[in-house]
Amino acid sequence: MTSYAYVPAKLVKHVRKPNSPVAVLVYKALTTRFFPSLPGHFCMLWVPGYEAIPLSIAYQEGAHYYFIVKKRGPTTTKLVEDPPRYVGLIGPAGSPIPAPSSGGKILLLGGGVGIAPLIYFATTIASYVESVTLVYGVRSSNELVELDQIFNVNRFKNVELIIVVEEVCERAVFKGTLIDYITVKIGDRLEEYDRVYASGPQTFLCKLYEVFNRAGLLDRLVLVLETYVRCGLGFCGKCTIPGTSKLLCRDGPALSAQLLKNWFAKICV
Amino acid sequence: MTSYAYVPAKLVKHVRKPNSPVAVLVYKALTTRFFPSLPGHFCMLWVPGYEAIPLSIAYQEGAHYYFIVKKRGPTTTKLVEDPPRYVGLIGPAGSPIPAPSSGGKILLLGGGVGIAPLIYFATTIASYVESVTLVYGVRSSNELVELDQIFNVNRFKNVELIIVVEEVCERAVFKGTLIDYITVKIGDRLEEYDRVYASGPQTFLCKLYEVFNRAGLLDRLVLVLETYVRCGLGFCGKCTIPGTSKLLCRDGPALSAQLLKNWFAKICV
Amino acid sequence: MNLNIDVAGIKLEHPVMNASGILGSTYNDIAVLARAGFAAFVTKSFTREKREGYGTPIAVPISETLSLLNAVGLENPGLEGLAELLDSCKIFGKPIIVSIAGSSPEEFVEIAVVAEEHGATAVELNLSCPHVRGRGLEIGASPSAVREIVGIVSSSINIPVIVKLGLVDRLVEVASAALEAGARALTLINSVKAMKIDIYAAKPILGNRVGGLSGKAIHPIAVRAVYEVYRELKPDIIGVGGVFSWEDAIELIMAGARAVQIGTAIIYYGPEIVREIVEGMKRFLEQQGFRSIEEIVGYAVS
Amino acid sequence: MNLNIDVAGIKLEHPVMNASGILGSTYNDIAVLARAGFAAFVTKSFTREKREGYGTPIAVPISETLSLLNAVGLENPGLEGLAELLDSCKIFGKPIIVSIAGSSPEEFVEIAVVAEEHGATAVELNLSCPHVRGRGLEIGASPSAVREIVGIVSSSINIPVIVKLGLVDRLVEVASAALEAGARALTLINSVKAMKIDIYAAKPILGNRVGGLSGKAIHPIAVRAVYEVYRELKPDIIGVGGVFSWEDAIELIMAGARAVQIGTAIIYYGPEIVREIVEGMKRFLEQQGFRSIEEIVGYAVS
Ligand SMILES: Cc1cc2nc3c(=O)[nH]c(=O)nc-3n(C[C@H](O)[C@H](O)[C@H](O)COP(=O)(O)OP(=O)(O)OC[C@H]3O[C@@H](n4cnc5c(N)ncnc54)[C@H](O)[C@@H]3O)c2cc1C
Ligand SMILES: Cc1cc2nc3c(=O)[nH]c(=O)nc-3n(C[C@H](O)[C@H](O)[C@H](O)COP(=O)(O)OP(=O)(O)OC[C@H]3O[C@@H](n4cnc5c(N)ncnc54)[C@H](O)[C@@H]3O)c2cc1C
Ligand SMILES: Cc1cc2nc3c(=O)[nH]c(=O)nc-3n(C[C@H](O)[C@H](O)[C@H](O)COP(=O)(O)O)c2cc1C
Ligand SMILES: Cc1cc2nc3c(=O)[nH]c(=O)nc-3n(C[C@H](O)[C@H](O)[C@H](O)COP(=O)(O)O)c2cc1C
Ligand code: FES
Ligand code: FES
Repeated sequence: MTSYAYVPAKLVKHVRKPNSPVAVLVYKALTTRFFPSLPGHFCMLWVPGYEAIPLSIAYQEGAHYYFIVKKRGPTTTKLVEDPPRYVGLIGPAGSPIPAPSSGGKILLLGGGVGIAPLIYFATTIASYVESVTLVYGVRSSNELVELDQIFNVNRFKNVELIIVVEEVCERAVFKGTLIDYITVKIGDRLEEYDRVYASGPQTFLCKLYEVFNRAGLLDRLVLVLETYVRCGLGFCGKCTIPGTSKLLCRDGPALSAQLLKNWFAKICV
Repeated sequence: MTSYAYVPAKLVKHVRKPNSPVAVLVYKALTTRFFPSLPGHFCMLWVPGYEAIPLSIAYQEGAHYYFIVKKRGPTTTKLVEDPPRYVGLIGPAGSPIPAPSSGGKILLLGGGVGIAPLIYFATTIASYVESVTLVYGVRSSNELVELDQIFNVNRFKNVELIIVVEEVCERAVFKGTLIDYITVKIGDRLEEYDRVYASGPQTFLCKLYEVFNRAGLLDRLVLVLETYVRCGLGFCGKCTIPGTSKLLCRDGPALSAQLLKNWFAKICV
Repeated sequence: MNLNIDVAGIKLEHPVMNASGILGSTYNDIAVLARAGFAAFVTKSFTREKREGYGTPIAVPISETLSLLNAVGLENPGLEGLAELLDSCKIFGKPIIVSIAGSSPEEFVEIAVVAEEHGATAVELNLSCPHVRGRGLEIGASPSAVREIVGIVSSSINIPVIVKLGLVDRLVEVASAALEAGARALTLINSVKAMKIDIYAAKPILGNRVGGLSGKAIHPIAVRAVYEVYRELKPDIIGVGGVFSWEDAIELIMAGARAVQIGTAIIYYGPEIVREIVEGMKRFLEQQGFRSIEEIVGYAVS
Repeated sequence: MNLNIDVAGIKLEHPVMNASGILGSTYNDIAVLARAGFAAFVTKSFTREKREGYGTPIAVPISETLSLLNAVGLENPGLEGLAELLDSCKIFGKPIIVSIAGSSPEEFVEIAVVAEEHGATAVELNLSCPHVRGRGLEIGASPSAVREIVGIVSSSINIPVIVKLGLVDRLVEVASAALEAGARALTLINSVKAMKIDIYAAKPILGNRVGGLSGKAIHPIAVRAVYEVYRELKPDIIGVGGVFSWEDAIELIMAGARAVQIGTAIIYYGPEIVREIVEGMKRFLEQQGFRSIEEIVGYAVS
């Protein structure tokens, strides 16, 4: 049983590298009736004077909601460059990412701001799984969010953060795309991971589906999808996940790849 | 912070001696959102087709509300003679009877259906006070409610039930009025009681006030009053306790006798 | 015990349908409703032309009262989309009611005709949208405007015409005009014009500023509207407004409704809530010794 | 930081008064309000003759939405009682506003004159009672009826005339008529016509069956009414409807109200709630860098 709420919130942190298209924002609820979230939940973040847009909750600590935003159009540009002192949060939207039922080795693959829900997810499952490998891929170094510093992901001994950048970058462990990383660095060892979760650009998710399909491992893969989201509350029907009868804002954004056969056929091929 | 509710309820028990003007009714809430009560709380009991009247909650056990009703006019007559299968309860009205802060010997004096709140009160304080003497006075034996059987007040070792009836009656320990009982049986030993609570007809409460005033013991006495109650929710102003600025349905019905000097002057003299 | 009932001549396996605007825009929406077990489907309100709707947010939850404020702006795919939707939804084999929000009698007729051609079971004329100028409440407040539109639509199609009204001063009069002009049933009520302001941003939150209040908050208002219209006119009524539980549904039916629609409860509890409501109603009827829904229609009205 | 504000020319130490019908019938009621710290007192609506009101229950809590349904029936002690009440309440030294519910222009005038003679600070004409025939909403729905009553009362007394309106189709028009006829301020809004049925008893619960819905449920409706009237006419407004917290009060003020009244919150939380609301407003203004209530009146209106 969801219990949606509207939460007025105040900017308490804004982290952005010079000229970066990406920023981390922390907003604090201004009411004690703020909503709790689980990893995978997103919210409609209303920028007064602009619109309300879907943003993954990258972390929540009490009344503090963390977001990672990338410039795309007017609302995200405003958020990245000059985040408003006050916003409104409508949520929690969507369903939690299905957690691994038992221990095991978990691989998380986040491309760009797609990393957001996986950060929250990593910190939540770390306590009971064997290991979490969090691979974070970006195009260029100025898009890189310092996950260690901001989200303190290194506080967990069993969480390994691997940074993958397409351009040359000293912070990176690997130069290339996430798919390159999987091909080169993991290769046949995909099977070693009990569950794999991926979030990022659609082309990346499509390729990953192919890789897992070929390897016969679709049952281990969960994809965090994006669709156009309008109401975020499950009534407008805009966010239907192609090839399925699921609403992203209610049943998603994370779905098992096994359910995405028709999605793959419609979207990726 | 009160949280009023409307609770539809169903008759589950109706105890009445042949031709008795008094009946015990037990109604069970038909919703899980029923309100909790404390001794002293009353509710507006709505009899469909009749009116809503104030009735003390004589006991509450989960969803079960106990009432003791005496015939007076149309609504109480209906309740005593042919209680409706379904009623509505609006409450909790009023404030709890102020409980004795520590142990000690407690005397409860209930006249007629005025006994109702004291039953609930006795069963609540029994666990932490030294002793409870519950004196229950009625005019004639057919008005007598079997407190032992229905409310199981004898389950507490430190609660003594004393029945006082004006007419001859084999169940009675004493023949006379409650005031007679106090004069004859307690007399100078009033002081032995750390707190005294009384509920019943106004003339009885007036006399008791006089007795305690004369004895210089007003600070030990709490009276459970009655006024005309219309809304039961603290907005209509009908239930002002004469000589005070209290609303019975919010601040009452139990008040320390010390606050009732003007009430006494206005009502009793 | 079954919960069969008919309203406006439409046979329903039980009295619960979705309210217009909640999951009635796409084939997938209807599929979701069908899977959940609704007895009939009501589409989002259609206009002749495709409409984009208002800027976001289009809805703001008001959780303290289990309510919602919305201003979607009658977003819909227009006539073409309607035909497609109806064609594709035939496979569900259940009644489908097309909601129409025209701005002129002609537009209402045009859409109603397409609805009928493509197999709609009935049309519901939305004469009560609280936040789209010229398509809603102004029309529904005027007995003569209602008479005109309902009259012309009723004489243009053979499927039942249902008229959806909102909170207006002369509700009984308007209802009476609709019935005289040929409405087979009334849907009561639409959301109520309202607003929420964020005091920190110092702005109305909805993209459209003003919207419609729905959910638990308006339930007692809906009960009153149904009761009053039923008492005076005894028409077929579909009750809507704040139905969150089977008790709420029974309350509307005892006030005079033959069927109910649920909107905001779908948002808060998910479409599956319909089962709980239907099961609860069934249990209640059995326990109280009633033999059908029919028996309790208007049961509390005197 | 003080919260001084004036409305209809009445100086208030802070913007919070009680709503008519909540503790405004007796000297003791006013004493309770004074002790709690209200800035001004509004009486129960008075009629010329004493009225007994409806049978009980006269109010039913709807706890799920922090709301209340009431039908008191304009119970009041009539003109004589009014004079006595006003005389005795002078000692509180605060503005006292007499609410009037007449059934004819003459009755309104007669009561207003007595109110003025006995020292009332202002009168509030209740043109919006949702459940007493001939004394309320029918009047308040008609611009011409409003113009007539407000005009004659305004020309008969010198103290300010405030007009209390409810949810009506042509709210802005009616508001405009009231102001043109001499109203110094508008109180928006009254409770909304509604009903609750007990499904086991199969009967409406209120003695009068139909009543007025107040409390949290109607707050977004009140905000919208205030916003709309303020945007069009910029009059002095007293906002009322579902104020339970300082946030709710600020919301109505940002929508255009200069003062607020609280009714149902007094019932749920006790009269002491006024302090919390006033303290919260003060804190908010300070934290946000405002220097007075005045600065935020209509701040969210554009
Ligand atoms: C579940 C979900 C979670 C998301 N999480 C994040 C996140 O954590 N960080 C982040 O930076 N972005 C996230 N996004 C994407 C983000 O919502 C869009 O970038 C944003 O809506 C663009 O708005 P705009 O006004 O800046 O650009 P616009 O000019 O409105 O649009 C630019 C492009 O963004 C996409 N877009 C626009 N509106 C939406 C919408 N309502 N829903 C989905 N896509 C849209 C379209 O592809 C469009 O062409 C998420 C999207 C979804 C659906
Ligand atoms: C706080 C409180 C608790 C009460 N608890 C009990 C109880 O546990 N058991 C019980 O039998 N009675 C109780 N009463 C009294 C009971 O409310 C009245 O007997 C009842 O209202 C009479 O209603 P009627 O329709 O039968 O009679 P009516 O014909 O309406 O009245 C008969 C007499 O009862 C009194 N009365 C009537 N209405 C009210 C009212 N609304 N409030 C107070 N007195 C009224 C008047 O003196 C009246 O003359 C209580 C009253 C109060 C105020
Ligand atoms: C998000 C949303 C969109 C709506 N869109 C429409 C619509 O297009 N046409 C219509 O007649 N009613 C519309 N309504 C009103 C509902 O059909 C219904 O009358 C109202 O919400 C009250 O029911 P509820 O309290 O169960 O939600 C909409 C309501 C909501 C919440
Ligand atoms: C019990 C009760 C009695 C009322 N009586 C009156 C009245 O006599 N005159 C009037 O103008 N409004 C009356 N009202 C309406 C209130 O003044 C107010 O407009 C309404 O309750 C909305 O405010 P709230 O939500 O804060 O209660 C009454 C409201 C309640 C709850
Ligand atoms: S965005 Fe998912 S249903 Fe509206
Ligand atoms: S009965 Fe106590 S205030 Fe109405």
